[in-house]
Amino acid sequence: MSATDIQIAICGSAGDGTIAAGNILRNAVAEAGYRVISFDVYPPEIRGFGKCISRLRVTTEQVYSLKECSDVFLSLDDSHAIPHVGEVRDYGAVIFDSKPVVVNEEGAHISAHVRPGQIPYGFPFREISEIATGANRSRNIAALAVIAGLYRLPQAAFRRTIETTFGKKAKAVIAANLAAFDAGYAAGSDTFKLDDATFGSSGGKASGAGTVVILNGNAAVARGLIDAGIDTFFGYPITPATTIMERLAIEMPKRGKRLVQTEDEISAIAACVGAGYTGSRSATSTSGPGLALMMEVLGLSTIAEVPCVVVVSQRGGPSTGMPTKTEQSDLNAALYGSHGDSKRIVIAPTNVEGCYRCAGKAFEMAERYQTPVIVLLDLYLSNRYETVILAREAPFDRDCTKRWRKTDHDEVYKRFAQSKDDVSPRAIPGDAEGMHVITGLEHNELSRPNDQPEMHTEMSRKRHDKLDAALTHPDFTVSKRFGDDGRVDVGLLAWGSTFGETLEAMIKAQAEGIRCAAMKVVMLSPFPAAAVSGFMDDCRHVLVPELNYEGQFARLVQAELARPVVSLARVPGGPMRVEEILAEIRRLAGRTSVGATPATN
Amino acid sequence: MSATDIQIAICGSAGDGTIAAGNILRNAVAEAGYRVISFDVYPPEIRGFGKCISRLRVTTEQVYSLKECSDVFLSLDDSHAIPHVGEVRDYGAVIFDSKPVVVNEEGAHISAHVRPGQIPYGFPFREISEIATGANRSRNIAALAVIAGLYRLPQAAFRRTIETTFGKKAKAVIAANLAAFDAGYAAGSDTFKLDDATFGSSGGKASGAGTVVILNGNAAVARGLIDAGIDTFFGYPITPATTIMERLAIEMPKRGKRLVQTEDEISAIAACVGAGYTGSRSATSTSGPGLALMMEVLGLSTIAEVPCVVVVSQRGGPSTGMPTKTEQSDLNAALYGSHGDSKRIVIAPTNVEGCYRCAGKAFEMAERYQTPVIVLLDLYLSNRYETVILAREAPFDRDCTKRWRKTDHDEVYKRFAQSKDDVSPRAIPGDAEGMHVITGLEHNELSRPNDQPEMHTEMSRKRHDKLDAALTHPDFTVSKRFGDDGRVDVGLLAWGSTFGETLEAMIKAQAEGIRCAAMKVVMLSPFPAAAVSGFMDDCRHVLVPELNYEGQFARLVQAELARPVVSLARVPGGPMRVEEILAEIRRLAGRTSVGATPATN
Amino acid sequence: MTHIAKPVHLDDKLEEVRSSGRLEYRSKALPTWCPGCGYFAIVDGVATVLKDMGIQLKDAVVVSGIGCASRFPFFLSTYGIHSLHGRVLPVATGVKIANERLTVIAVGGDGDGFAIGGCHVPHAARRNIDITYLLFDNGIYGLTKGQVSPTSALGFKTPTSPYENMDQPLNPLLMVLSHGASWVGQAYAGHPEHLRKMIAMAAAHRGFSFLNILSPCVTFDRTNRTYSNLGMAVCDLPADHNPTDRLAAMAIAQKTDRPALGLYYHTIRPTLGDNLDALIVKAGGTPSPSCGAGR
Amino acid sequence: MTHIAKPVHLDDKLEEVRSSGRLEYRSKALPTWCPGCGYFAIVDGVATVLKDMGIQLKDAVVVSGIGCASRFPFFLSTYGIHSLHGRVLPVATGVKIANERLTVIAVGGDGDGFAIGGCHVPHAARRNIDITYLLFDNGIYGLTKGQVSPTSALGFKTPTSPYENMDQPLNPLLMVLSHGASWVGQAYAGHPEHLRKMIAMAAAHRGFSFLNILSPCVTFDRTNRTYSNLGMAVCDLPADHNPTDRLAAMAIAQKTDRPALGLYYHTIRPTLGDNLDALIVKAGGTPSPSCGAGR
Ligand SMILES: Cc1ncc(C[n+]2csc(CCOP(=O)(O)OP(=O)(O)O)c2C)c(N)n1
Ligand SMILES: Cc1ncc(C[n+]2csc(CCOP(=O)(O)OP(=O)(O)O)c2C)c(N)n1
Ligand code: SF4
Ligand code: SF4
Ligand SMILES: [Mg+2]
Ligand SMILES: [Mg+2]
Repeated sequence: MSATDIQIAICGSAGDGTIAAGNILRNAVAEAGYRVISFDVYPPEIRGFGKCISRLRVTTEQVYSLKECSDVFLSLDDSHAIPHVGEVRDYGAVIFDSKPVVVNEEGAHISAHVRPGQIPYGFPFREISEIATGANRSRNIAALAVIAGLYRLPQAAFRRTIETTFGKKAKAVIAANLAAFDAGYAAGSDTFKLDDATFGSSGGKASGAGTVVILNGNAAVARGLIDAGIDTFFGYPITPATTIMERLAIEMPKRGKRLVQTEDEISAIAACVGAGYTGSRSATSTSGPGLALMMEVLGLSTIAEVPCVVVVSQRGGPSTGMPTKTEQSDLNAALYGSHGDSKRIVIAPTNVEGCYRCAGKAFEMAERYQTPVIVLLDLYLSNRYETVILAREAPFDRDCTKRWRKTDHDEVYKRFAQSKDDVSPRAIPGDAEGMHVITGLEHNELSRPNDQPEMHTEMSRKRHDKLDAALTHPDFTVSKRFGDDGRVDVGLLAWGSTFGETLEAMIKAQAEGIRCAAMKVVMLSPFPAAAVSGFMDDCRHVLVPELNYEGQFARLVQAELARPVVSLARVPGGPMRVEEILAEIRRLAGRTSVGATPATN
Repeated sequence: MSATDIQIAICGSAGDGTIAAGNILRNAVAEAGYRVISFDVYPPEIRGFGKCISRLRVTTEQVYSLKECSDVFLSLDDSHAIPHVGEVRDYGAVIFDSKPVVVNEEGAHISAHVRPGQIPYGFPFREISEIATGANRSRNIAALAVIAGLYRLPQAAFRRTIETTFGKKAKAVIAANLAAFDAGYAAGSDTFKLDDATFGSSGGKASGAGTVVILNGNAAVARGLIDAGIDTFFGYPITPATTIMERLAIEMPKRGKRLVQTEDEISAIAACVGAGYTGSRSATSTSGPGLALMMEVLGLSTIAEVPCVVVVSQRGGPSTGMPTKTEQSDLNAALYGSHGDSKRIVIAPTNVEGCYRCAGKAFEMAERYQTPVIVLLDLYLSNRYETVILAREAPFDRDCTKRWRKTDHDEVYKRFAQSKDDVSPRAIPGDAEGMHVITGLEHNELSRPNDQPEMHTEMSRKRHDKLDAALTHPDFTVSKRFGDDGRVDVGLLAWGSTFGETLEAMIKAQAEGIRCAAMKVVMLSPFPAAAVSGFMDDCRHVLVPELNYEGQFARLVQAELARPVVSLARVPGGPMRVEEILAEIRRLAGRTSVGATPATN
Repeated sequence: MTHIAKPVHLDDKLEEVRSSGRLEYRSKALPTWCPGCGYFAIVDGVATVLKDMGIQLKDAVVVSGIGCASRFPFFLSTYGIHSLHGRVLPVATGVKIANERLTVIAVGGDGDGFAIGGCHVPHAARRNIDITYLLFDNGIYGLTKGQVSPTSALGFKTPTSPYENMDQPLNPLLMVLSHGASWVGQAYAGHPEHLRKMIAMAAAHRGFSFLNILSPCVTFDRTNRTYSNLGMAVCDLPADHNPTDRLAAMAIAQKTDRPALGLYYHTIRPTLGDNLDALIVKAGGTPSPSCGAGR
Repeated sequence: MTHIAKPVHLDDKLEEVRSSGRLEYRSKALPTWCPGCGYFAIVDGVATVLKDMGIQLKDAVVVSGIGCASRFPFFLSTYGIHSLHGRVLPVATGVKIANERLTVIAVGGDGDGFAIGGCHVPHAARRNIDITYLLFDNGIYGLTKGQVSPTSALGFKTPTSPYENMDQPLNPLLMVLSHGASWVGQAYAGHPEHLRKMIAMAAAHRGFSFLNILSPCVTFDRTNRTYSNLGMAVCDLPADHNPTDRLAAMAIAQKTDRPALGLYYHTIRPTLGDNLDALIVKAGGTPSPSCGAGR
């Protein structure tokens, strides 16, 4: 194909600067105007000798996930890299250090593991670095430079990226790394080129549309919250959500906004509710364990109808589970975790751009519907980088509060006054005559405790009915269908990060001639029953791939529609394998599993 | 009908000793050998002037709930009673104070509100008390004595009950109350008898089977926990669960067992897990708000496979909600509230006897399946009294732990060793060679942190599969069908306290010639899919009555079976009205709503 | 069977309040507290102080947790949040951080603050969030009908300590001093005049002020914190007590058999709001008193 | 990009441990801590003390929360519970109440104990539950990569306090003294001998013993609690300090610029277990050391 679509993997130990190399490569390629998706795998320990893999997919067209197979594989530590060499496609390149420090015993060297058809390239990274800089500290830079050279990638973009990356360091450090880059680039470009692995010219940075930025999911969330005008943030650190708070801790003060690291997650959400009561746009971020602790206060936010936004980045569960692995198993808790009839809004972005939009829109929804809004990410989405085009004008409404304005003189303010859309006008502290006391007790229109059957029934109805409007929230995609129109053999229903792999699988299935469609469901509560049900009408089989054990989303669909779906629930701790979804599609479509070997597009 | 079935209601303010009168009447009638069901309605405030109603249904046959209509209605405070006089059936008796303290203005006296067909009886309670005792303190005793006399109930039983009730008080108090009783009884029996409201002779106390006791749901839970050998209890007060803890605080020390009131619910459940790790039978009790706080620790109990028992008595929600009203809206939280794939056992008794059994069986299940077990009650069940027959021998297995015994010398202990039933043998502190560290992290067989895909997948499977055995747990009724066999027009599916009203409705529907059956589902997780699905096969329509707004149980059924049900979800804060269920049955059965007026059996 | 005398004097009380012209600060809701509960004096005190300080109803937010004490906000006519058991301080912190223009008063019981809410007190104190925290310390769980609390006396018999309470009680004053609070004092519901004075001082303090208010639960505690027992036990702080000497304050706080009333300790240091604004300036931003609140 | 030197000396360390014959108390798991972390000294200390006290592996339960510190139980070969962030004390309480025969040691970090776990410390202290609580106080959130903690110094720059920390730190020693703990002491990971002595004393105490252990996080704190800074700052308790004088202990605990090491305070009073047994006797029951545990 003419369009560029190349995946590069870098594998080594944390000590080798593997992730750092990946970051520079990613930023430089984006700088050069390509679209990128990248995701790093870290070791769980703090100690820095576990395995790190940085994967980067570079394209000119929009794509939705990483590929099964890498085209280029760079080893910075053979002992870690050897188990992964298999992921390199046929005729793909395996690049390694031809003169490693320790002389490895037989078979310990990666070259002994390259399979026929894969193309091994040895370069003396360490030596290149030492010759160019007098030290081996820049070994990782030399190595990535080799790849840049091999593919004749624009040097300028790399040099700029290296300069900004080491900007804060001493001049000498920058110079050394630039020297290492040049030497590595030369070494790479001197070598014969892989015939079929050319980079097509990049689309160039998309212009008119907006500015192109490269962000991971958490950075996109932070940006979304800021662009939507976050006023206050209260949070407690927890992997993989911490970097949202860390980004905000830097950015919010610059804008005169306030962030407090609280003593725990209960106080974080409680402070959000206190702030929300005053009209402040307030948010918190956490992961499963923190969400579990927030359940009671979330219920208060529901019954007292106080807006609050909670961003949850899921990791492996239950309990402390697998803090550095991804999973989508907090859906149940997000939907049902609070006691009582405490329905709330839950939305889950499917890519990095969606993280930005959902974060910003969450403020709109929380305010407009006077309810808690949970934005569900997962570690894979939080940490994966994508090029995103941001509109010059932030696409968020800065004020969605239905405010109470006193009409006639002796009107008494009713906080929970009846209203056609079941959303009652708010007065906030400081308003001259809107004094009222909100409560977690059931209450009447005046917000006075009241537990009469009619009152509780009516208030319950109000709290539930008002949420339906979220399904048609302005400028927000609640659900969307992709792929073949009309009747299909297999319909895919997916949410969150897994939608990326789902869409890739759908495209491959179509390529195999299977009539196939996919629907992403971004709003999980309230549930877009009509849209999903309509989609299911078109499908002979409905397959629901998701990253949890219980098939939590599949169960949600069945609970809502009382219609059966096929659940593909897996807990690998990483993204779902496109091949696994594809195999299931084939099975449902009645195809004998053809080409189950890694597809080689 | 020859069999006795009479419902008596007493209405007044807390200051009138309304509840106290109800208690004496209840205990005396039970003492006399009748079966009783009773439920009191309290005011939410602490201050003692709100309305109290004590309802008591006296029967010779087993029944399942209170009736819509009372046969006898006693007013101790007309201002409170007037709104309720309508609940008295035609030809039922309305008994009131013919010489109240304050002379009421026109219409304020209840006699002005008795509808044609109801039979008003005025008695000078206060006067009777004053004449008999020289004070009006025993007014309520005199009043209940009138009823006893009216129905010629065995005086001895009442006198015994009064003696035990005031046992701790001064002799004079007892004497006064006995005198008031005799005077009231005389007054009652001098009056002409209600022809159709006779008490048939009681069945007499059931003997051989076991001992007959009269308990409310919370007392039954406490008794069940004790009879199953509870060792340690950790709890925090909360309505309506507090009385479980209060009962245990008295009883456990007598048996050498330990109870600690912790600083909050998180520490209560955390201490249960710590105690459970040592092999101690440990439990806690709470209501919705406390359950919401326990979510994270419950997840630890799940992944670390430590037994623990949590009794939850539901009240109106969400949030602080309606602390003194009943509801079944914590089902979602009980099933799904913890983050991650954290399936656990959830059982819900349907009557007081079931409270006893479920509490005791919860220990068996928690131990046998090494998992948290939630026992779901609601305020209505916690506070309602029923005569219960307790077997002489407690029907609970005191030790269900699968213990590890070292077999060969150099065997290393594997806490999570594979095993056919997916339950691994436990070693507990003190065991010579079973040392191990449990963790909330995903782990391998040795309980060492391990987040590899295969390991997490296998351990997730183990934690879920092992629970299926609970569906065939020895001597435990997971679900049970009542009513017509074979195909029916309407099948009722119900859980918890609401099953009582459901069954009454079914019986009435059958009486109207509607083919009808009902299934009670006691085990909600794991879900008895086969049984419920089989039942649904027989039903033209499936109706699911429950006390919450979202139809949480109906959704559970649909999530599990992907089959539609008709949800009858109501949030009155009190028991569901049998008439309301019946009306829905009629509608589904295609009957035009006949006799929608209160049935008068 | 219990007979509770009708609370005739309640209405007289409301009358007195009405005539005193403080009514605007009192809501029309008649307190649901038991007649004679110590809490009535506190609601009067706060209403007076707010009026005397010229704080407008619209600018005051009274936040509480759950408990009899926490019913408090309903009996004033300001803004208020009746939140969750134990969460009064984080909620109040959220209110104040979002809008520094507001006067924020946090109230709650001993169980609310020092059992389930114990995690939050030290952090409100150390951060010096500019709110006033009134602890209604009756040494019992009133709302749930009289169970033992973290400040209950040794030997106290309650439904959850039926044989006797053997857990050594906590000492809120000593604890909050050790958390580094910038204003710490104690008052007694039975001395309404002095109580009012202390509430005024606490409210006037810029930073976190903690006032421990000894109050009898007349319904469920007939033996320990009765008006008569407390009346005899309480005493004044030593005339020569220096309220800037924290150690001296701690020494006195240790003497729990004779609770001393008055100002134990105070100091002036930047509030959490001051610090957050300082960070904003450091970051090159411009602080604003209300963080978007009332947008 | 960070370069971390390979921890060659780690294996030597394990060798030393092996040869010292303390191995049985150390599990085969090589600590996942960063080379040079102060925690290594604590694991050595506890292993030695358990051995010296002749406590059998089977009778010891080491309970922790979540954090680098809380990885501790995996590095010993006793029974243990790696529980949840902040819940170490309630879990440990459950273990001890269920089986008094067990020696229960609770460990955790400053965030674990004094941020999210803050609700539980006062109650463990006042009830005098017979466990030893070792606080690994490194003034930072290590496991989550270096955020500010409740004991972080003013001015400390971290990813969540990028401009500087302006929250006045808590003083764990002073707080636990004010909770009424029956044994309170402080040690420093850089003085392993003294640390070991203090652990031994704390473990020997019958009741709740709290040992605050100052420990450097070498990976994320290069400026505050470094070995060199702490080494210069720490000092001994005054020779004439009377460890039964709580007020004196509080006075010294206030001097945080020169952390004094040693036994601050101790007293003897009934443990929670003693009290529960007393209640059992009162109720006419018979106490048993293990409440069914090991049935
Ligand atoms: C999470 C939670 N746990 C328990 C309760 C039940 N509860 C309500 S108030 C209260 C304690 C009341 O005592 P205190 O805080 O001292 O206030 P008081 O009633 O004495 O004024 C309890 C345990 C609750 N509402 N929420
Ligand atoms: C409920 C919950 N919130 C947050 C986290 C994330 N977390 C794990 S350890 C930790 C703090 C670690 O600091 P500390 O307790 O001082 O221990 P250290 O790592 O410094 O030894 C945090 C915030 C979690 N695991 N669970
Ligand atoms: S129960 Fe006690 S604290 Fe509550 S209102 Fe009554 S007297 Fe006051
Ligand atoms: S991060 Fe800090 S506390 Fe954690 S192991 Fe490394 S040095 Fe120790
Ligand atoms: Mg109290
Ligand atoms: Mg720490």
